[in-house]
Amino acid sequence: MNNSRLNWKIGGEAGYGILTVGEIFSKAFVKGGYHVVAHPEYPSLIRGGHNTFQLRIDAQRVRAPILPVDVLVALNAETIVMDLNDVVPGGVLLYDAKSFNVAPQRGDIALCDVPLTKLVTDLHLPKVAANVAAMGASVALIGYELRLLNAAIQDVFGDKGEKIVEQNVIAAKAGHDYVTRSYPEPYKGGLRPLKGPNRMTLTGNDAICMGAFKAGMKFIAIYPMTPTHNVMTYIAAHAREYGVAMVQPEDEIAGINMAIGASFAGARSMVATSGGGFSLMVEGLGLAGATENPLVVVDGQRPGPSTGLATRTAQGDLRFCLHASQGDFFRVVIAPGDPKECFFETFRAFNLADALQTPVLILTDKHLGTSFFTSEPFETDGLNVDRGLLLTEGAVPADYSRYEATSSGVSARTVPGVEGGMFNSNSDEHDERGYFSEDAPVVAKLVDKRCRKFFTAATLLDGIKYHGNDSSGTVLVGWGSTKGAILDAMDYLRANDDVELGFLQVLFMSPFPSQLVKEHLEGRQVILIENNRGAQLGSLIKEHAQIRPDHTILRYDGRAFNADELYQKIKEVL
Amino acid sequence: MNNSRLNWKIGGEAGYGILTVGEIFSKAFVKGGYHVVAHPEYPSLIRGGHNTFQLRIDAQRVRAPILPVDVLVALNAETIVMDLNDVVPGGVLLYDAKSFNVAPQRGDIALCDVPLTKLVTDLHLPKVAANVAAMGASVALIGYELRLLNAAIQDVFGDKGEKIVEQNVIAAKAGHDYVTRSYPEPYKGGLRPLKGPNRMTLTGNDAICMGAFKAGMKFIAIYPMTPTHNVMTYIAAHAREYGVAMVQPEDEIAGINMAIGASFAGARSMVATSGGGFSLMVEGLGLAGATENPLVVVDGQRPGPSTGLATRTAQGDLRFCLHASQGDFFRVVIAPGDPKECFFETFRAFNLADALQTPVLILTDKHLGTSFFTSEPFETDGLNVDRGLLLTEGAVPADYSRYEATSSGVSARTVPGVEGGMFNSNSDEHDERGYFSEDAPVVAKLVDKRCRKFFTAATLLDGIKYHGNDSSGTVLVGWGSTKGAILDAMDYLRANDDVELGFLQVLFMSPFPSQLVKEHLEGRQVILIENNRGAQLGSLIKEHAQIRPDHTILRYDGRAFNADELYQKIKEVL
Amino acid sequence: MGDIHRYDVPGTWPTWCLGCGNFGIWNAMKNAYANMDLSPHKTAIVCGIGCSGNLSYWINTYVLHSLHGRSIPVAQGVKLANSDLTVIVHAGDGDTYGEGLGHLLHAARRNVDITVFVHDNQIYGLTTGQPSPTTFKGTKWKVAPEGVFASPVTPLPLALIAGATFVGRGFSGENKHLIALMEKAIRHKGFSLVDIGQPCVTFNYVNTWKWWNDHVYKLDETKYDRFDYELALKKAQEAGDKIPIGVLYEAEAPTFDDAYRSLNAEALAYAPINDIDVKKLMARHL
Amino acid sequence: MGDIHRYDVPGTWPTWCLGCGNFGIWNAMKNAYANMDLSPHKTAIVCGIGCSGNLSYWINTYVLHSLHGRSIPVAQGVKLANSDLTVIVHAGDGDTYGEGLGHLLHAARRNVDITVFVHDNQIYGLTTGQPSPTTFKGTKWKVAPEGVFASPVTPLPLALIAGATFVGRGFSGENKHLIALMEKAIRHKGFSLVDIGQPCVTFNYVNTWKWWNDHVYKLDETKYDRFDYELALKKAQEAGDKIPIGVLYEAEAPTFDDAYRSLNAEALAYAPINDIDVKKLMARHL
Ligand SMILES: Cc1ncc(C[n+]2csc(CCOP(=O)(O)OP(=O)(O)O)c2C)c(N)n1
Ligand SMILES: Cc1ncc(C[n+]2csc(CCOP(=O)(O)OP(=O)(O)O)c2C)c(N)n1
Ligand code: SF4
Ligand code: SF4
Ligand SMILES: [Mg+2]
Ligand SMILES: [Mg+2]
Repeated sequence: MNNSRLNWKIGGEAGYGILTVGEIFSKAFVKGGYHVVAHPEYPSLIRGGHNTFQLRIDAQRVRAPILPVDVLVALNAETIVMDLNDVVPGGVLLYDAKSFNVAPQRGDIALCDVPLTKLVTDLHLPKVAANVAAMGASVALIGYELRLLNAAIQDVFGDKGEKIVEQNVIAAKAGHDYVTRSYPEPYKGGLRPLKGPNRMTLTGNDAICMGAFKAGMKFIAIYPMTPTHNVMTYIAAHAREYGVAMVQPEDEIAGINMAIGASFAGARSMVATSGGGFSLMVEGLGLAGATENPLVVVDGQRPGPSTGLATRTAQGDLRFCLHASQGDFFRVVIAPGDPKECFFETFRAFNLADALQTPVLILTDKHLGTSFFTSEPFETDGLNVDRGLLLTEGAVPADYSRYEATSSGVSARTVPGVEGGMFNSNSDEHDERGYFSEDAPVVAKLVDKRCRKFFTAATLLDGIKYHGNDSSGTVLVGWGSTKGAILDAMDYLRANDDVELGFLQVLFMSPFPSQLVKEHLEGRQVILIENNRGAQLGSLIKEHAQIRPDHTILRYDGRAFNADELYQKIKEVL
Repeated sequence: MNNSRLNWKIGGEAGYGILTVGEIFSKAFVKGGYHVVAHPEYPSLIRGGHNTFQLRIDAQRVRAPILPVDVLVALNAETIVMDLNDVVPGGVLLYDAKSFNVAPQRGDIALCDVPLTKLVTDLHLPKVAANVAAMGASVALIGYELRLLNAAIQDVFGDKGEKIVEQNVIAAKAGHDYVTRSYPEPYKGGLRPLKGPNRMTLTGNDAICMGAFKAGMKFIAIYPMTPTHNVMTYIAAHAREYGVAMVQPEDEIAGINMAIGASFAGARSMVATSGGGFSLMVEGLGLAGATENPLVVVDGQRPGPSTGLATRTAQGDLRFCLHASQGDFFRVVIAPGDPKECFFETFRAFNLADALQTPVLILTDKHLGTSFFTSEPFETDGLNVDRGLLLTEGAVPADYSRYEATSSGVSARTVPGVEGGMFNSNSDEHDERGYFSEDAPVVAKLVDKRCRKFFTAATLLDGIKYHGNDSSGTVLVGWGSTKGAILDAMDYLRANDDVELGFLQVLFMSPFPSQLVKEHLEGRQVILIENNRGAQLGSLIKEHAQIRPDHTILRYDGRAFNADELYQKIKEVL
Repeated sequence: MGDIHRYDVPGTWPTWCLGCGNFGIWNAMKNAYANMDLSPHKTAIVCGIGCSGNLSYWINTYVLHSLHGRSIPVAQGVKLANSDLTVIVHAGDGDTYGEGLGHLLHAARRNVDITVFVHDNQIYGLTTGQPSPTTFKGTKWKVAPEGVFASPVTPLPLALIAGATFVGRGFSGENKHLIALMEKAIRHKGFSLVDIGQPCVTFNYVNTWKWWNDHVYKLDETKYDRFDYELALKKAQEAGDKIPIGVLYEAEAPTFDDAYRSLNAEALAYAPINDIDVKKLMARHL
Repeated sequence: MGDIHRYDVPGTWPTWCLGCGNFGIWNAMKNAYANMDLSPHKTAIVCGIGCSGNLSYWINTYVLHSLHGRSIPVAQGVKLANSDLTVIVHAGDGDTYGEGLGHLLHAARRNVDITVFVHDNQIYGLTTGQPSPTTFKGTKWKVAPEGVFASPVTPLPLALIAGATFVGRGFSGENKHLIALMEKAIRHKGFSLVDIGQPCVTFNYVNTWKWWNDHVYKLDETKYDRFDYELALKKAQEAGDKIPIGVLYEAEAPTFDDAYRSLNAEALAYAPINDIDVKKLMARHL
């Protein structure tokens, strides 16, 4: 009998390419028709810290990590110390016993000793190639096919030239052949390639970048900050191809203000940062709101307060994003839950920013932004760019008023260069033409105009997604990156306990879908699941839908929920 | 029969000392035993704009402005154009008919034409002295006593030398004598000095400064921003006397970070700003929260979003202050409602900052911060400085851990200079000693530690004040500077309609007094009153007490509520 | 030479104090625009918050009235998105040398083709008279009764060190000179900083009209070599009794916006975005 | 000379990459402290966020591990509140010359008596290798595949123009020289900036150990007049082939903190606050 799933983890010192190894290994299984969820964990240190990459492989769709692991690959002693307990009884530790002097203290697992370093140095390959040898060894141990690993190596190292690819292929083979010889029995009968559709392996941040390119983003300012540093790398790699200006500003304040300038000048524009950088953007956010310049802002959350845990995950910025900056004005806040939503919602974010002429925030986090998931290619055919009320040359009416107090709250915009469309995009309170005004009725009128966008937005959007059983007595509620763990936990409940729950995913935090949330939650047992301490979505539900969750499952130690852990926690309160 | 109240307003061009005139005139009546409420209105322009100063004088305690006015003093034509409709039928316009060519279009009021400019220029006084002549004229018109005006002139101009005082006294006399001769009948029989206690005339910001001095604030960083510019002036005037370092930093970011440094070093420290400047302080706020350094932050609200209306009033920053900065951490947010509360709550803010080792925000606004009110001198005898768990030299235990996870969430602090107390005041997540840590259980423990301060704080505070009828079926609810208008409106209801309402004033927005709010509001008709568009306190009540206000009275045109207007609005919904 | 009234905003007049140095800057600016026949709709002004920034209300063009201290980043964004525009900043000394000093120097080192006019009244005008970064050391003010403790920022040498390719100083009272200077600054391709002496008659009792008139002198264009960096750095440091006005420095250098412009044939703002293909991106993830 | 182990944090060892220039700075710093016999508890280090800032974990003293770019304001606050302390900043080039450039120059013009050590690796280390403000123009990086478009910030001349009273440059690889330089900088009364060449062996492929060794030369203390401002400004601008290390400039000037200290006999942090009388303030409002 073949196996149809496997949980694999590799650990080693920082700086030894664990992330690249993980990416290659993920691709090798996606190429073989599997779904994967893969996430790196590493401290905010360049070297010396303990880095791991964990990969869940399954023939069925899976969306979140789980524990325990079947196979642990230890590239250093620390991995044995820290991660050995994560191995399932009957699982395997793959390690190079001679390389480090910590003896694995588990009698209930198999030991697969492979002289990784020797294998590669004997072949005159650099020592770091031991990582790749470990992948080859893993492939053999799992009974998978080496050619798929080689194909993944080609994909990831192709840009670096044939020589590099070749060396890595040799290293992989060395590991593979050693295990085939020494441990001929594959773990649990082996994992064979499946006939599956072609799927992508990508992170949430990759998908955001693709969505932005598709939407015609032309300007992006990013000051480096984990976990959006990979947005920078991705955009940079494709900036020329897509004709996009990416600027690394001197600070986040400059970044958002540049983006507002670019938007005012007519380019779709964006910034991406994390909480600390977003803190610095708060004044600019208000500027965009007051002047009604479209803008897309990505906040990749990580644990706060303050610098906190730079390379870990959290959902602690929700309320902050909803209320950042002085005075009342409307903003859109979207929380995608997987790469597909990252792509489509980012695309939509640009349309909404133009349609509503106000900032649109996309809330992600380290887990969603930097973990790898599988996804079918995105269907882009129906996606239409809509720039909203944007007047072009010749279309400007004679009595043009930029800030006309329309019933939708949105008024027609011009951009510099358009004849007859001149106006003052004014951060001071102003009249309908943009000229400053302190007249009480005018002030109230313009405040109302801008706030009416809330209702206009609400008509454009549903704001929620409902998954699973429509009529279950208990409903789970969550947002953003916990979506994967929640859906997987529901799969466990269905499979193991024959319990079919419902899950209300809140996608839009502003405009908050109060009515829909109320309808879905009222009269049911509500279990709130969040990756923060403040139960921030819970507070929104209390505020807008007058409903108190019956149970709250929170995790706030910098880690994402494991699907199996969440499953257990849900069972405890059911 | 004497009159016991009067509503007086003066209008003129900016830059002609309307504010000083208003201050003098207010003092003249406080010296005569009256209560006053006086507020300036002016646009965000240095000159050329229309400035007014409105003064409500009453033998009874009054707390908010009202309309209409009894006496309007027009120093320029614009005042006649803009403010004449504010005069009550039977009221008086005092003006210099020859100075400007706008004819007052009201048949139902008395005209008191005084050649103000001629009077002062004939006496070889500078033209601006016409303002003071107008005050003298007003005193005569009202039938008040010139000596009290002279005493007020002495108070305000005393610092500038005897000559200035004398000139102003002469100008006042000229106006006074002219009116006594030409219009011998005082308006409504005249307003005579009363025998009342000695009261102070002061703004909310003055009271905040006094509270800070009393609390031993030693460091304050302020970047100029209306409406806290007068905090700067006040502190500067007394910095030497109280041994306080006031720094004008290069920007608000530097300001809050300097204050955090000063606090870390052991000085009680503070920053004051408005919404735009506070936006820039958001990252620093999180730093104080994460490192647990005490800090007092004053946000003087003005209408947003963005630059908005620099010199007008609003209560639009409540939610922003509650949620500013990434991640979950506890802060205190206090909203005083009158100068007395400004004083005592600022004093308490410093004690709370030390007791809880976290930022304490004081929310005021332009109306409370810059209008003049009367108040009995503050009773300071019972006020004790409490620096909380601050370890001094010799008291540091051998195994000292700065961030010990105590049950209160507060742990003992040392400051540089104290032997054996060294620690890392760390914005990175850390263990109990302050050393960085990414260990999951340690992270959760420290997050919990900091968040426990919420409960500790809640036990220290009531968080609300209840005014008026305990058992009325209808209860008003509000916060901050609307307190005055609400209490005055209740007086009107009592006097005119024999209706005795209750008023729940929410003083602490964090920790929010959920239980008390619930107890006071449940089962009653709730009327929410706020000076913003978003009904932000309303949203807190919905979130924390699950109660939806039955009626909402909001004003968001940059002006404070008039007591009479609010009275009418309450009657409409009763 | 174009019509100066093209730049009028009908029915408005500046609210500055009578005698304020901003009037001279406003007048010079409209004249410089007219001389260059700039199309109002192809010009964008970005201004900060202050008496200075209020100028944007009385000039008929595209304007972004931004934030205190942030006009230079905004202006860079405008220029990068549409390099066909003439982009000009009007901001105060508090704005540019206090809150925004970092932005100024970073824009200079990028050599973005924008022109920054600083209304340098050596005071915070709109907030009623606090010392600014260019206020002289030792002078006393209501909020600094002990006198200002810090040395003033010297913007021109800082900008030169940072890499600005056009550096000049003007004076509101030398209007004709200022018009010509503004024209040159706008025409210069690259980052231009012009610091303009602007008496604040209401709050600055030190740097009055008389003070300025007593201190400024014009650089002799026929003798002064504005392409000499060493000389410029020296001249820019001249303070004390005599303060030079005119173009202190000019150099040719590649601009940041041109580097980006090379990515696209047309300005970014005009690039078609209706049907962008991301299938090739997706293919890389298969 | 004190004991260098006073400054150890038991049971810890830096997590920097093997061969990182930060080790040399860390070592020099502990030696300088020991030479001066600084009391750990009377010293406060404020650091930014970056590989550089992590140094604060491995030195036993009072530390405020602050924000990226904000260590200089924090340090000024510490010094103003307690001028009895020795206050030292350790921060990166991104930190000090990017996010925090304005703060650096404003602190310099105030001449606050703090010492700023910049670990200048010409790269953003902790965020894995983006160009920093001191990265050379034209060099290519993963996030700048077309090459860096802007000229680098030149911190030393900027600091000199701004009014810093002590300006120096060191190199992690010249450890003895660096120890002496650090001592001088700390002893100097007034604002000191020391830019320290610090190879980042993991990300900066341009400014390697070899590059630094090939480029630096020591100023000859016996000949170079460090009190000559003109000369210092020239030396500070030297880039290209030869980069001077040592004290470039030193001057005596009143400090900002002394001006404030004059308000109080004792440091603000020690002023008694138990029974402050505000009745006299209230009386003014009667
Ligand atoms: C972030 C922020 N801080 C403070 C202010 C308040 N503010 C408005 S104008 C101004 C000073 C203006 O001085 P300057 O830039 O020199 O311009 P001027 O009025 O002198 O022309 C300040 C501090 C603000 N609008 N925004
Ligand atoms: C406001 C903010 N923006 C961005 C970051 C992310 N960040 C952390 S370290 C760093 C760069 C560090 O570069 P540098 O200052 O040169 O220090 P190095 O690591 O090279 O020593 C950045 C951008 C942050 N922590 N805070
Ligand atoms: S305050 Fe000064 S700068 Fe502002 S308008 Fe008046 S004179 Fe001009
Ligand atoms: S990344 Fe560079 S600066 Fe950071 S520790 Fe490694 S070598 Fe040092
Ligand atoms: Mg100014
Ligand atoms: Mg660096």
